[in-house]
Amino acid sequence: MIHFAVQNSWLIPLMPAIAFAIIVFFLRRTPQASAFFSISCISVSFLLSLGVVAGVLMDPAAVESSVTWFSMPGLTVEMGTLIDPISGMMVFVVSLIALLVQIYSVGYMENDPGYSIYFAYQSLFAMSMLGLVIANNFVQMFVFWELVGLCSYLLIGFWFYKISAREAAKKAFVTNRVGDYGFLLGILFLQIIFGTLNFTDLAQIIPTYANVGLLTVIALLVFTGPIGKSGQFPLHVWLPDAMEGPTPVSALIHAATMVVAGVYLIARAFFLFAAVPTALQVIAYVGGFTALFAATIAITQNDIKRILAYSTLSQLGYMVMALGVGGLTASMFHLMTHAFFKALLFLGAGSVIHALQGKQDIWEMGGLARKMPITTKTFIIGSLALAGIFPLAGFWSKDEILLAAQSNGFTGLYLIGSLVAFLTAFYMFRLVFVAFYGQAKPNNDPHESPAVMTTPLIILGLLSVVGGLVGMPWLSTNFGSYVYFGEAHHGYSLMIMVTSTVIALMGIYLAYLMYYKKTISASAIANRFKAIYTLLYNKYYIDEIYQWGINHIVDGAGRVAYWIDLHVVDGVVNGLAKGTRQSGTILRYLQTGQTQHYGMVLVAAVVVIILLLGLLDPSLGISAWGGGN
Amino acid sequence: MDFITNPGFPYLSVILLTPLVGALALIFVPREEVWTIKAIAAVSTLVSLILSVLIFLAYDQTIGGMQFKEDILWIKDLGVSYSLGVDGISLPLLLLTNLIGFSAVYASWNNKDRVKEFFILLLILITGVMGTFVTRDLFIFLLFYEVVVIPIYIMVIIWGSTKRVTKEYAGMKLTIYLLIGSAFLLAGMIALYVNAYQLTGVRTMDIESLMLVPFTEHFQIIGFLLLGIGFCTLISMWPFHSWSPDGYAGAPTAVSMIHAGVLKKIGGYGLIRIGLFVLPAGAKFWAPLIAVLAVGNVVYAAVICLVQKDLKYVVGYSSVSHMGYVLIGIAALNVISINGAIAQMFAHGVMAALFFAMIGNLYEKSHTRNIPDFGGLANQVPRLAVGFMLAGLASLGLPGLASFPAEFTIFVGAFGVYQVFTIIAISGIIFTAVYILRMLGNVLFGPRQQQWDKLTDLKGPEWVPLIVLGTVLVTFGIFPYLLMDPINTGVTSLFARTGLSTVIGGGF
Amino acid sequence: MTITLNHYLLLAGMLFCIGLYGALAKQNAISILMGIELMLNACVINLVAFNRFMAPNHLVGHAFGLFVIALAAAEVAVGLALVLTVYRDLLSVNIQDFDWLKW
Amino acid sequence: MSVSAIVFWIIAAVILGSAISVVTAHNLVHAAFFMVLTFFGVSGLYVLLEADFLAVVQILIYVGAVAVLIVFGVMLTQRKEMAQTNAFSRHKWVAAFLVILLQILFGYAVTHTPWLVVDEAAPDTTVGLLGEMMLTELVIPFEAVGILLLVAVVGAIILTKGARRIL
Repeated sequence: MIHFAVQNSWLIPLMPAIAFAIIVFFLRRTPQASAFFSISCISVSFLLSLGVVAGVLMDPAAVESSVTWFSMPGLTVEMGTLIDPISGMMVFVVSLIALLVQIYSVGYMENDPGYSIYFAYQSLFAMSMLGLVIANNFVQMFVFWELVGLCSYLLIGFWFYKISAREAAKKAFVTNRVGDYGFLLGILFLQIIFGTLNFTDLAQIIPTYANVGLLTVIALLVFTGPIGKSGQFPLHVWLPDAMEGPTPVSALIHAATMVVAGVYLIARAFFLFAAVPTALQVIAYVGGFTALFAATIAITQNDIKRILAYSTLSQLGYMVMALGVGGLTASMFHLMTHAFFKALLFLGAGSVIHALQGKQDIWEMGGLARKMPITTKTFIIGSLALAGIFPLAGFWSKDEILLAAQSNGFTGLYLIGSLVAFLTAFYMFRLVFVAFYGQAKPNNDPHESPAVMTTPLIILGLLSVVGGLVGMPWLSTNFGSYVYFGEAHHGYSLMIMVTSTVIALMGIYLAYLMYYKKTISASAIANRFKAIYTLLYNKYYIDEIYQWGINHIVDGAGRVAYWIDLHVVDGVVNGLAKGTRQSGTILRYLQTGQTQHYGMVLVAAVVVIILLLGLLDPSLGISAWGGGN
Repeated sequence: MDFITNPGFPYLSVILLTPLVGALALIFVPREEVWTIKAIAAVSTLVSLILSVLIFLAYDQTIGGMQFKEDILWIKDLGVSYSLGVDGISLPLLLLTNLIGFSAVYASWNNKDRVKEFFILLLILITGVMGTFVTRDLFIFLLFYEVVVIPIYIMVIIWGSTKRVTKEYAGMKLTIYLLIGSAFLLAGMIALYVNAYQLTGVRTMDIESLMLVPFTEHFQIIGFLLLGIGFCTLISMWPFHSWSPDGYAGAPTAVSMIHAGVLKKIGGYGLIRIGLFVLPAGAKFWAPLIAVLAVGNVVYAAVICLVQKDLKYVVGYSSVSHMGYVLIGIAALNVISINGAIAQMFAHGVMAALFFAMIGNLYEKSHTRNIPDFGGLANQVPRLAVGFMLAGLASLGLPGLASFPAEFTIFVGAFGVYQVFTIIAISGIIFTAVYILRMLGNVLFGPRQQQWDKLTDLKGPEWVPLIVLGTVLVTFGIFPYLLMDPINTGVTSLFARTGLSTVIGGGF
Repeated sequence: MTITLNHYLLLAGMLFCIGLYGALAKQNAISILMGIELMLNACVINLVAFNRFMAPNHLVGHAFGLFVIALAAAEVAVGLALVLTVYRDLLSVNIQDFDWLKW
Repeated sequence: MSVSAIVFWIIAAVILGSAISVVTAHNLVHAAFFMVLTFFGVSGLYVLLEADFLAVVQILIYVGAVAVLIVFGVMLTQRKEMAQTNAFSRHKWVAAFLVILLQILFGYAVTHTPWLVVDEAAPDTTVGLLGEMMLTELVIPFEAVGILLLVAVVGAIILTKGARRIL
């Protein structure tokens, strides 16, 4: 079974693909059947992925297989599978979360007219994401990379009759495309220079390649893909808007799996980045900046999903930063734990939104703790995990990141990371205190969600508690023994552990004072720092700047080009036509209507032709006419 | 597949002439028998389609080269013969023509105006386009090309639609552009013919024989210029592109489909088979210029798409933009890029035809193509929306649909030769995403609008274009080797014969 | 001095040129017709002379001479009819008044 | 100088003189008569060339039919003083230049071409031979000429009478 799963890992993405096809073609009118079928298929994938994980744990050596997708002299594009600890971990996380989210969706999407097609999209997404993580080469990665982007587009715009959803979906796709542009260029460079896009082959060749400058360019180009997909600054703008989609979608795609594809890509291609320290530094600072940037925005937002979205951005920044400072293990570890608790938080938020018939503003909530005990408990577990409180999952992984930053000499980033930890704890508990413990609103009638929704919450809650233990530094064989680049190393620093926990607790305490006890007035602080508050509340006006750029620069270029097309290019064409007509108007006066003029022209022409033929070219000349035969 | 490789049976002639026979049969059908007329048109295109699919499958890739050859000497003194044959380059385009021809018949199913004449002209048009792809003779090539132009003019003038420009203007522009192009072609071909005669003493119009003639470099440069202007006009290279959006906007659905889908590809096909392989030195001389203009095509047309309000103009300019990729692939002059260019022609043909079929269907029912008039159509016409989405996603090069492998191959091929141009050209994928998604979003998504509740969704025969073309897009997207392998056999063997270097020149 | 083919040909050429001059330089439509008759006669002289000097026993030249004469008769009939028709409308036979074919 | 040569020169003088007079005469009727004289001269030339049937036909058709038709034409169109009816148009000098140029070219061509002249006697009578030829070898042109004449007749009638009044 384990051997079978490892050898035939292509079946893992295939199952949801079958589900997608069957639902689209046969089960569109039977919602229950499509949900059942979709969940069955993803369950099979999950079981197979368990087999894969077991196989990897037994033998961490990479297992690769591939078929040719198309080929020609000088270019061979393959589709294949590469199973090693990193992809094994990803397969497990993705199929697990996908399974839980699909189960949750049965309850959440109840009575939605697009129920069947929702599950079709979910299956398509699962297929694409699983295909992405087991990819053994860049093209396959790119193919599924784009496909998850498509699924994201479709699912953000799932309620397409909402203008906001439509715009958000478009924004997500286009922003990602900008990143993909760079990614594609990077792939092309690799193909041209090395003639292969296979990860294993490239890992062999690249360290021996001498032109570091070019390699840096390539690495940065490839990095633009993750900037788009994982919402790093400056292409982060799509992720908060993506919350227009159904909440389970946000949990699955925009928190736990798709957005970490960028991080995963960097990890997968770490051999490329490891060869160019400059690129790694850029990555580290971009990640660190994004983490801080998003966290500062999160503290002023009021929409429950947007807070979580900015939190996701911030955590993604964390992971990217971890990669940048060389902590591949830390990054992947955080990726996994983050998937657990962020999915949990989103599903919890979904449960709240479901209970409140679509309200998302945290100030319209309040007093949910008594009405929705399971949701509240799991949500708090998730928040604590995110804040990094011992011994929950987030604590271990965040600690690893901070340790990596500090021990590799990035003190600045270490400080930023600590600050972000503080902010994270603060905004999460701001959310918790306001939404769950605040004044209950009279016109709300919340009630606990059905079991089909709470069960995934409980499972994820458990994972958020214990999921981090696999990475405990004191274990002799832990997460880092499998997932690493170069050499595995085990180390820990009690100082960092203690400080980060203290910082997180401070954040929670501050939130407690401001939003539970209300001993510190939040609005007073907001008024005191009006300018900063407005800036943060409006997300640094990045969206407005981009919108202005699109409206004026891009569309402006379009208008200019169209003007040129109509008046210059077509102007020349129509001008030629007009010129032809006008020259006709003038030249027609040569037609005098006088037969004798025509006759004289005719005779003159005869004379000229005789002269030309007979005198200028003697070989065709008059003398040759003779004889008759 | 043994039965089809029977060498005696003239498959290509049957494929080529079945629509023509259909057209002749239609002459004798009374004009009131609308159903019979449509049935005859559908059956004759279906026969061609089935046969061309069989040929596509039966083509022996291990042997490669021209297969299913037929030769009948026609004009002995000029060396013209009715010689047919397909290789890896023309095979996909033949299939494409028949796919689109068949779909076009169904896309015109609701046509009520002069049905008989319409289908007669349509069938002649399909024959003409097909003829250019299956012939091995330069003269016959030009003959079929000229056959194409006239039906198009008549169809645009009679069945076209007047929006920004009148249909008369559109038809005239289209026709005159095509004729100017063909005038250059004629000049170039005569030059080729005469020069080959002077060099070898044999009068021949056979393309493969002409490939072996040792033209001087000087002549090649001039000859390629003439042919290049002709073909590049046809493929709508900047600045010879302005016929394309106006023409498509004015033309009836079926003509737009065939025109954008296949006719344009005659330009690329000719550029490769005649321009590139007969006059390699000329191609090498002019390639950088083509590359520059191709980049212009891609970016310029894509940017223009952003501000278009008419659905057909968006797709019209978008096809100009996509042809830029084909051109840059051709200009890069290596096996990979040319494989990609041909695959892109195929993929774009299917996608553009699907787009026009869907737009035509929508226009027929709503009588407008103005994007701001629409909104939320996915509420009322979900099947039509699926068609739009499929075409749109193919247009922006989504993996899993046929255009991705093609574009990727072009990029790989071109990138080694023209780094900067290719980098600029690839930025087209961003603009494409913007305008396609903007269009799809504004038309299909958003709040339900009461005024469109009366629209009926695709049903009955209207399904056919979506099913046929959609299936092709998905099949060749998931299994690109089905398309890439035959193309590769054709291109590689031709490269081997002309002695062009097959490797991509590394700039590093 | 014997009369050779060249003499006939030169004579016919001169007659032709005189007729042509009449056709090109006269105002009156009828005199143009006369010029054309002279040109046709010159042609027939050529035909007959060639026949006489180059193939005396095969009378194709004569036969074509006859055809030309028949043609000339037809031409003059139709030509005069045209002139008369135009004359009825314009009350003129001045060829310079017949300019309906101008722009 | 043989007799035939003398006759040739005389006839040539008559033809050219009268032809020039056709063009230069001021009176259209005089021009028509000079044309008749030219036709007679040409007929004489045919006799010299031993084309007896053609000589007769020339007189019959040209003098008998064409010239008469033309005179009728003159009578039907010229109702005023006849003295200045045959004027030149404005561009007579251009025409003269062109015609002289053409004549020079003719002369050059004629004199510089080595004609393949055979020295054979002509048949005594040509009528029989011509008749046979017309009905065998040249039957199709012959019929065509017949049709042409018919068409010309119908055309002339329609032109002069007007189509509507006839049909």
